[in-house]
Amino acid sequence: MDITFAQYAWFAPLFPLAAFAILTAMGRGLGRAGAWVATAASLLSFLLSLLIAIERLGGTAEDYTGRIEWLRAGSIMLHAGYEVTNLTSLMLVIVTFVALLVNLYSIGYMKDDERISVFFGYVALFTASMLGLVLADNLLTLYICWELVGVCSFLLIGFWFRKPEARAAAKKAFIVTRIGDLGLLLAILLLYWNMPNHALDFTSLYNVFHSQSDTLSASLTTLIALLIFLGAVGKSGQFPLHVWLPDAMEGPTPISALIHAATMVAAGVYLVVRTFDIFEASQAALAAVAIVGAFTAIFAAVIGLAQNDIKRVLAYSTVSQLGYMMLALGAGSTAAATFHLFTHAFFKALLFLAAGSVIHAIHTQDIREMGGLGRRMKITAWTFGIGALALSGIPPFSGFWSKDAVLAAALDESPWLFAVGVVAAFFTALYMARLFFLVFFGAPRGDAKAYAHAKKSPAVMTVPLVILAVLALLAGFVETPWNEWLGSWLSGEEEEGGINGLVVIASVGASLLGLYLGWLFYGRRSSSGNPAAEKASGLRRILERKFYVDELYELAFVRPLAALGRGLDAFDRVVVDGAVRLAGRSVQAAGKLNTRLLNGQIQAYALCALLGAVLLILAIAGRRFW
Amino acid sequence: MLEDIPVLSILTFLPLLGTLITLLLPQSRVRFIRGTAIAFTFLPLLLAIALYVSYEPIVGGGAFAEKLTWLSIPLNTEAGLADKGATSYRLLFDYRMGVDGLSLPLVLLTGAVASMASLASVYIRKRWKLYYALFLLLQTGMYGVFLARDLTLFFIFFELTLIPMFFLIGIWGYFGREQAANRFLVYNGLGSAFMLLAFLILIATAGFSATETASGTTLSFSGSYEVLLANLADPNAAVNQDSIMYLSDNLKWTAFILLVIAFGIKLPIFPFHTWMLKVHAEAAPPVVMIHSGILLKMGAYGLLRFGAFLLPGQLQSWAPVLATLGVINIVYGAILACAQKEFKLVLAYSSISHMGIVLLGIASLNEAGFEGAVFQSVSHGLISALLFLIVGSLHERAETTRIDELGGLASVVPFTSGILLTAGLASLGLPGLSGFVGEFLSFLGLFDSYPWLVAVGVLGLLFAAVYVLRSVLSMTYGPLPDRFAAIRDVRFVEALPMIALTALIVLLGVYPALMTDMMSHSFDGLLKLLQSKVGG
Amino acid sequence: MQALQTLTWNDTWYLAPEIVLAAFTIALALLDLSLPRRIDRDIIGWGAVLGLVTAGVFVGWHIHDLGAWEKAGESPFRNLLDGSYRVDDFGNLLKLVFLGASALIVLASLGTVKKEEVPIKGEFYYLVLPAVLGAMVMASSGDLITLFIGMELLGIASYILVGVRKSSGLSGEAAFKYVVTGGTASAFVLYGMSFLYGATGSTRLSGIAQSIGDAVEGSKALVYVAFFLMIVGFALKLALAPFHAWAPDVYQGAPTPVTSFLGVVAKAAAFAMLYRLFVNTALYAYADTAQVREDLFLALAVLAAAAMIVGVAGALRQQNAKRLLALSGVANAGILLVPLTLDITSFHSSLFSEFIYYLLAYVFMNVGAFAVLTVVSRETGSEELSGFAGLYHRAPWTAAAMTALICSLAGLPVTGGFFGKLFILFGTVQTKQYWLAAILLFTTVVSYYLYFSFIRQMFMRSGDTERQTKVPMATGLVVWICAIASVALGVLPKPILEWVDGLFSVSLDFLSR
Amino acid sequence: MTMLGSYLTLAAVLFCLGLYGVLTKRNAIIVLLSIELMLNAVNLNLVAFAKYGINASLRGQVFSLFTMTVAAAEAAVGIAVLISLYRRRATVNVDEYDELRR
Repeated sequence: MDITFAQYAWFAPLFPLAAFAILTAMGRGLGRAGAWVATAASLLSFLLSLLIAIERLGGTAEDYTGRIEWLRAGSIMLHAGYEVTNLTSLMLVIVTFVALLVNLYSIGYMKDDERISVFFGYVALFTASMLGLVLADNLLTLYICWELVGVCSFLLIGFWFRKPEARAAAKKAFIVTRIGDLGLLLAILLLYWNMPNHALDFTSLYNVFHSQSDTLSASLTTLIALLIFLGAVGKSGQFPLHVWLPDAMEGPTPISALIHAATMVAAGVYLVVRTFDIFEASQAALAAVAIVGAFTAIFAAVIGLAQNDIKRVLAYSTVSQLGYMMLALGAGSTAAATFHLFTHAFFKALLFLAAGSVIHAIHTQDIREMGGLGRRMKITAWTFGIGALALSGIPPFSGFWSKDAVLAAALDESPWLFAVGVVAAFFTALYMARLFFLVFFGAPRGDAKAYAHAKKSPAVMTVPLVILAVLALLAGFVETPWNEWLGSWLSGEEEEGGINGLVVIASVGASLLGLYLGWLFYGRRSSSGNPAAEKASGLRRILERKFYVDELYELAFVRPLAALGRGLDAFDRVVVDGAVRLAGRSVQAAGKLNTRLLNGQIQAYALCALLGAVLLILAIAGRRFW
Repeated sequence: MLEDIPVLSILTFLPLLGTLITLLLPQSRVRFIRGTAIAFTFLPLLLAIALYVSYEPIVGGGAFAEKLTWLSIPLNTEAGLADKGATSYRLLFDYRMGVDGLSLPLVLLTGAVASMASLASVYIRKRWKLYYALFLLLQTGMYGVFLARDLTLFFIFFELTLIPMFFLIGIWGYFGREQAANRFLVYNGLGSAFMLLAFLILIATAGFSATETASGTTLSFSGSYEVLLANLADPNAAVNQDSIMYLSDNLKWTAFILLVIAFGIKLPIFPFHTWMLKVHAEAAPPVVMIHSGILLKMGAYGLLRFGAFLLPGQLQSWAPVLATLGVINIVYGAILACAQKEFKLVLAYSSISHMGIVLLGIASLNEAGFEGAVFQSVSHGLISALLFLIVGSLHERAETTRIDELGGLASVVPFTSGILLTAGLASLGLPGLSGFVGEFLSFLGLFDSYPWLVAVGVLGLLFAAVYVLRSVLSMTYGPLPDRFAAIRDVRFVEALPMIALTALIVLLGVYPALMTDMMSHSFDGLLKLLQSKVGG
Repeated sequence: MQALQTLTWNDTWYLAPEIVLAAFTIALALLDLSLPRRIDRDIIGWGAVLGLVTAGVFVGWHIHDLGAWEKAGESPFRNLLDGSYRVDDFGNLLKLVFLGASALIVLASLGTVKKEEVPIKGEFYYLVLPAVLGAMVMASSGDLITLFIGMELLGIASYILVGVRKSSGLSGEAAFKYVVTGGTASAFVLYGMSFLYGATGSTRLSGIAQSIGDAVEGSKALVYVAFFLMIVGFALKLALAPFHAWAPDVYQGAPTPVTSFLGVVAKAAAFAMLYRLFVNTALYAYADTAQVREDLFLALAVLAAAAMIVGVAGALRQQNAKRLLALSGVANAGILLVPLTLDITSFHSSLFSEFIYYLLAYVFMNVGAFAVLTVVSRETGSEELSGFAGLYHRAPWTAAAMTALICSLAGLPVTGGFFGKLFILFGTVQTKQYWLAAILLFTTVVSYYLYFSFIRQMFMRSGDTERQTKVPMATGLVVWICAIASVALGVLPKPILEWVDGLFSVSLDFLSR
Repeated sequence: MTMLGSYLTLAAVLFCLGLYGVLTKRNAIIVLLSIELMLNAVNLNLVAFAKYGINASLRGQVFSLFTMTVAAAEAAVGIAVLISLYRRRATVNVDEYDELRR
């Protein structure tokens, strides 16, 4: 099949970039028209992505690579390039699709904000960078876009800059993810000097690592893999760098949907998938990925149980689901991870947008102040419910299929990982049930006036919800145990299907149990709040404080660093600058001494001169004997 | 066309002409004076751009070279040389100018930053005539430093930057300006003393050459960079022979360490950095733009041009030391920047941190590192110029730049805040902006030989994120104190340089080949020397 | 025994500059006495300038003649009185410096010396002439006796000049201190000379040169004693540290033009004598004297270093501009001494070029700075540094000129001070005296701070008054001559050095035959 | 001890006495006289060398004549300066001549 669209893939990021440029240049003058510019750009990108994906659906298209020389320093050549493979085309579609929907949604959601054009500019820049990240054909280009998406995330988290919380969250997001970024940077440096021909592109990585040739020693490979994984940990909010992601919910909700649920946070997973050849060459690295993923999955799910902010619950859910993806990767299944990424993008975006719809209606994020909204906002409630079911892994919603794939992969690797996954699934269902029932069922608990004013969201917001709900329902069918289309399309190999009864029963059972318990606690007697939690208040406090991870970091890193800063500052002032001043003063003091000697007494002068002469002669003469 | 005229000299001395014209204008015609000054600042920039366009990177560099015998000082031959047939014995200080891939980026940087600073000089509120005269004089010095190809000429230009700078700091600065000016003078004077001693040692040994002509032997000491380079590389030259001109290893080391200290003060290398804190904090914004944007780079340039090219063996042995110093600079500066409450001091320490990266690049001894060092110099020049431009703008409006006093400025000065954020992001090495490229190349270069140092140095990037965000966000984000509610955003004259500098930063970040292509082949000779040292 | 050579009529031609000065002195003295009181004594000052210029013309003529003779193959110097007095390029060049500097000083003082301060203005003007005459004799002597006479002529005339402000107690005190120091210094020099005579049996420099080798062999101690005593004497005269303490007092007490004269001409003359004594006695010529030479020159180098350090350090806290310049003079004397202490090797024998170039630069910067100081102190009535405050506003052009002079003093490019120092530094590096180079450089750096205190005052402080400072024409002229010359020397040192190199010859002018 | 040695010793003693006087005496006139003493030591030296030196000649004696003359002139100027100063300060105590300082 001819390649027609793939070679123009680089236009995909260019559209939103142009939109960003226009929005930035025109500034606020553009007003709400800017929103449409950005939306149009994302539509164009989506269409192009769709064409590229369709072109590749046949499965026969060659991978297409295009690159330019980005920088040359003598013998060192660094390229910027893009590559179109099945995986990238899939990611292109996901990203552009969610971006398009979020753009649409935001037109409604942000319409009253005076900085709406700035918002859309940022979103456009984000879309561009994310597409660049997806398309990148080498690690350096990927890294550049990787950082850019981080910055956009930072900008959007801090979009409501007047709020001190938003400021703190933005800062935290940037700095914490940067820790991971530096790992990735070091990995790139290591690869650069150790790869043959200093190649950084994925094709060469595949060739070197896949062939099991001993170009790089085992320990080096492990080190590189772990450093790359560090990058992924930071971006994808894995333990122990997960702390930024829940705080990032200070940003506008569409952003949470786009960046902190569907696309950017998944970039970590995508990175590991793209460099999976390196991981496969190192068992230790894979094990680390699996363990971190599994731990994060259950850890975040547990925390999610006790959060009262609707978006924070979803954020912890995201962390937990990303942990699932990592778990799948650690278990060696890129297909399961990608699949879960794919479905998660839809249902989590859906959940966030629906939550946004709620927040938009009653202007609070605290679920304790909600309740009974199902009656006022039918579409929102229904779509949210679909998303929740998908997330909980109830068949036939998409989440079921992908979670199933992940758990199956985990079972292949180790029963322990599987067990952790199942328990996490239970908690997932539990907190989603809690969330759903507390928000949409029961009697309104919060401000009655706000409840009365709560109205249906406009069509521009609900249409995306519906579209996403449909996808959340259906997207799972691209890869079922009977038809492993996605996996084979991605890997280019036919994969053997097969259903594992244990996995299905365990996961569905756990999820149903979770939902039931959730209904038991929150659905049936919703008016009285959350009685179950009251019983275990000690545990609850720990959960509400998120296992005191933030406090621990404050104690372990932030304060010592601040103390070190103050200490060094004092050192700089007292010792370094002090030495300078001392030198200056001593010269001045010498001058003063000299001045003091000039007391006006001519005879003292003469005596001084005579002493000098004697000393001089002694020195010159003494030199001969010395 | 450019080859036919002494373009480098015109470039260098145009601002001087501007100085003279400015001095002749009546004091009261402020607008006229300002216009003249700005014109004479932009003209060299245009020339520099023309130079860039027509510059062809060739092996060896030295394009557009100009050479005039300036001083040919006769030395007495009676104590024996006359008997040995020397017909002429001279000390030559030539007027030599040249440009290569190492100096051209810095010349362009000078043009860009100086032009923007000239526009930013709207912040100057008194004694315009003297200000602009000195400002232009300073430019001549800076261009000269980057273009001179004779050690003495270089030194003269180097010192020529000192005097106007002393005035500019001392007259138009803030409260502690005089102390800052004194510090500047004594510290930099000290640096130039070290440098001159090293230069003289080199001239008196490696600068010696004897040429046989029909009329007899001509002996000469020359400060010419090319002559020194050729002599040092030539095993048969007197400097490498057992003669009175022999440059022993001890002497080489002396010269090298002197140069490191001399340029280290300028750069500045820890612990010689305290002087520049004062300058950053006390001088007027356009002056700091020049200072932080260009003058610090003279240290990097000198270290490369003279430390590396003339004494590669020493550089090679000392690479670990330099790399360690660089890492210390990076981390030390970054941590201290995190602890500051005054934004200007944050920027000052951040400069220290960034200049550490330049050191890393130099210590890496490969092309990536060298180009990274130059790139980082240029990029930091642009970024810090931009940041200080913003500092000036904010200081004019809010009358403070303390980060614990400011807050929420993005509501009242959104444009400035946006630029500030961009500059901050560039400063913390965000890809897509110029700061990243220099850092990446330097780290890349050094990683080959000292991966562990890079691993530590990378921490600096993390701290960079901390201090940039901490200061920028607490100034622009958050609630707005009432007393700043009436502040208005920038005027056009301020916005123009801000936009221009931002555009340059983005341009270099997106397509660094614009600059790296210029530098190709400039380091070939040095690399060859370094390699031969490894082989032999 | 050779026949006694007496003065001939022929010799008067060679002595023309000296005779002119003597004649002008007498004539002006008589004129001063005969003129009625009401007539301004500036006319005597103009007369003095005329005398100095006339003498200078004759010196120039001699230089030209000597050059012509050299071309013609004759010896390019003349010995008068059997070598007691030499007319050679060394002497002539220095004489030009003396005369030029004195002319500038007198010119600068015209119109700035207040009648209330110096009631005997005429005397002040015509006493400069014998002082210069003494300096010229020192530069031209070929004999210890004439050297001594010249030294005393200069000394005695300047004692009076220092005390010429009769009404001021300070002036008298300065004069007394100068007399005591000068007398003691003379005694030391003379005592040393007597031993030198004793060791070699000759007072003629050429004679000493011939027999110094034997003398060292015979009684090394005597030679050592002789030279060290002379070194002490000269160190006192030159105010090298730690023999410098008198200088600030005397400089402060003396009228500013006289201070300028002491700082420039008297110092240069002492240097001339040092060169004559240390180089002409041919310590270089013999292997036997190598050790003596090494020791002596090391002693001088140490003195030079000490002078540079102490001069600069001492001036740091100085608030009085004159004392500051006096201490700067101490440091500069150290610098001027450096070339003399350097080895003469086959690759380095340009010590005289180095010396005279820096001397020239020093003359201009010092005379110029003192001229500005005269203007300022006349305006503000104070010789403190703070008198310079706000000078930029009161007299921008003078402030600009002063800046150039300060740059030259500080050794910043592109000025004569810079190039002179550079040239000297190159000499030290060539002879591998790195420690001396380092001290020179670092004291220079510290001196930036020192000299820039003038600039701080002029540009960064505001003065008590905004009134425009009136600069007398003659003084302004001198200031500008000095400033322009200071810059010109830095930009184009070549012509002068070419000229000096063409004229001067180590073997013919330095080493007596 | 040879004659020369004796004379030189005597001169040295004289010189040191003079120097001592210059350094310690409070009376300005005595200080000036002490300088004369030092110059006289020189004269003694010169004459001794002229008579007993290695290359005995008249030169030393001629030199000493000049020295004496000049010393006289110097002393005269010195005293004149001192008198002028005395008129202002009404003291000849050297210690009190310290208005010029610092």
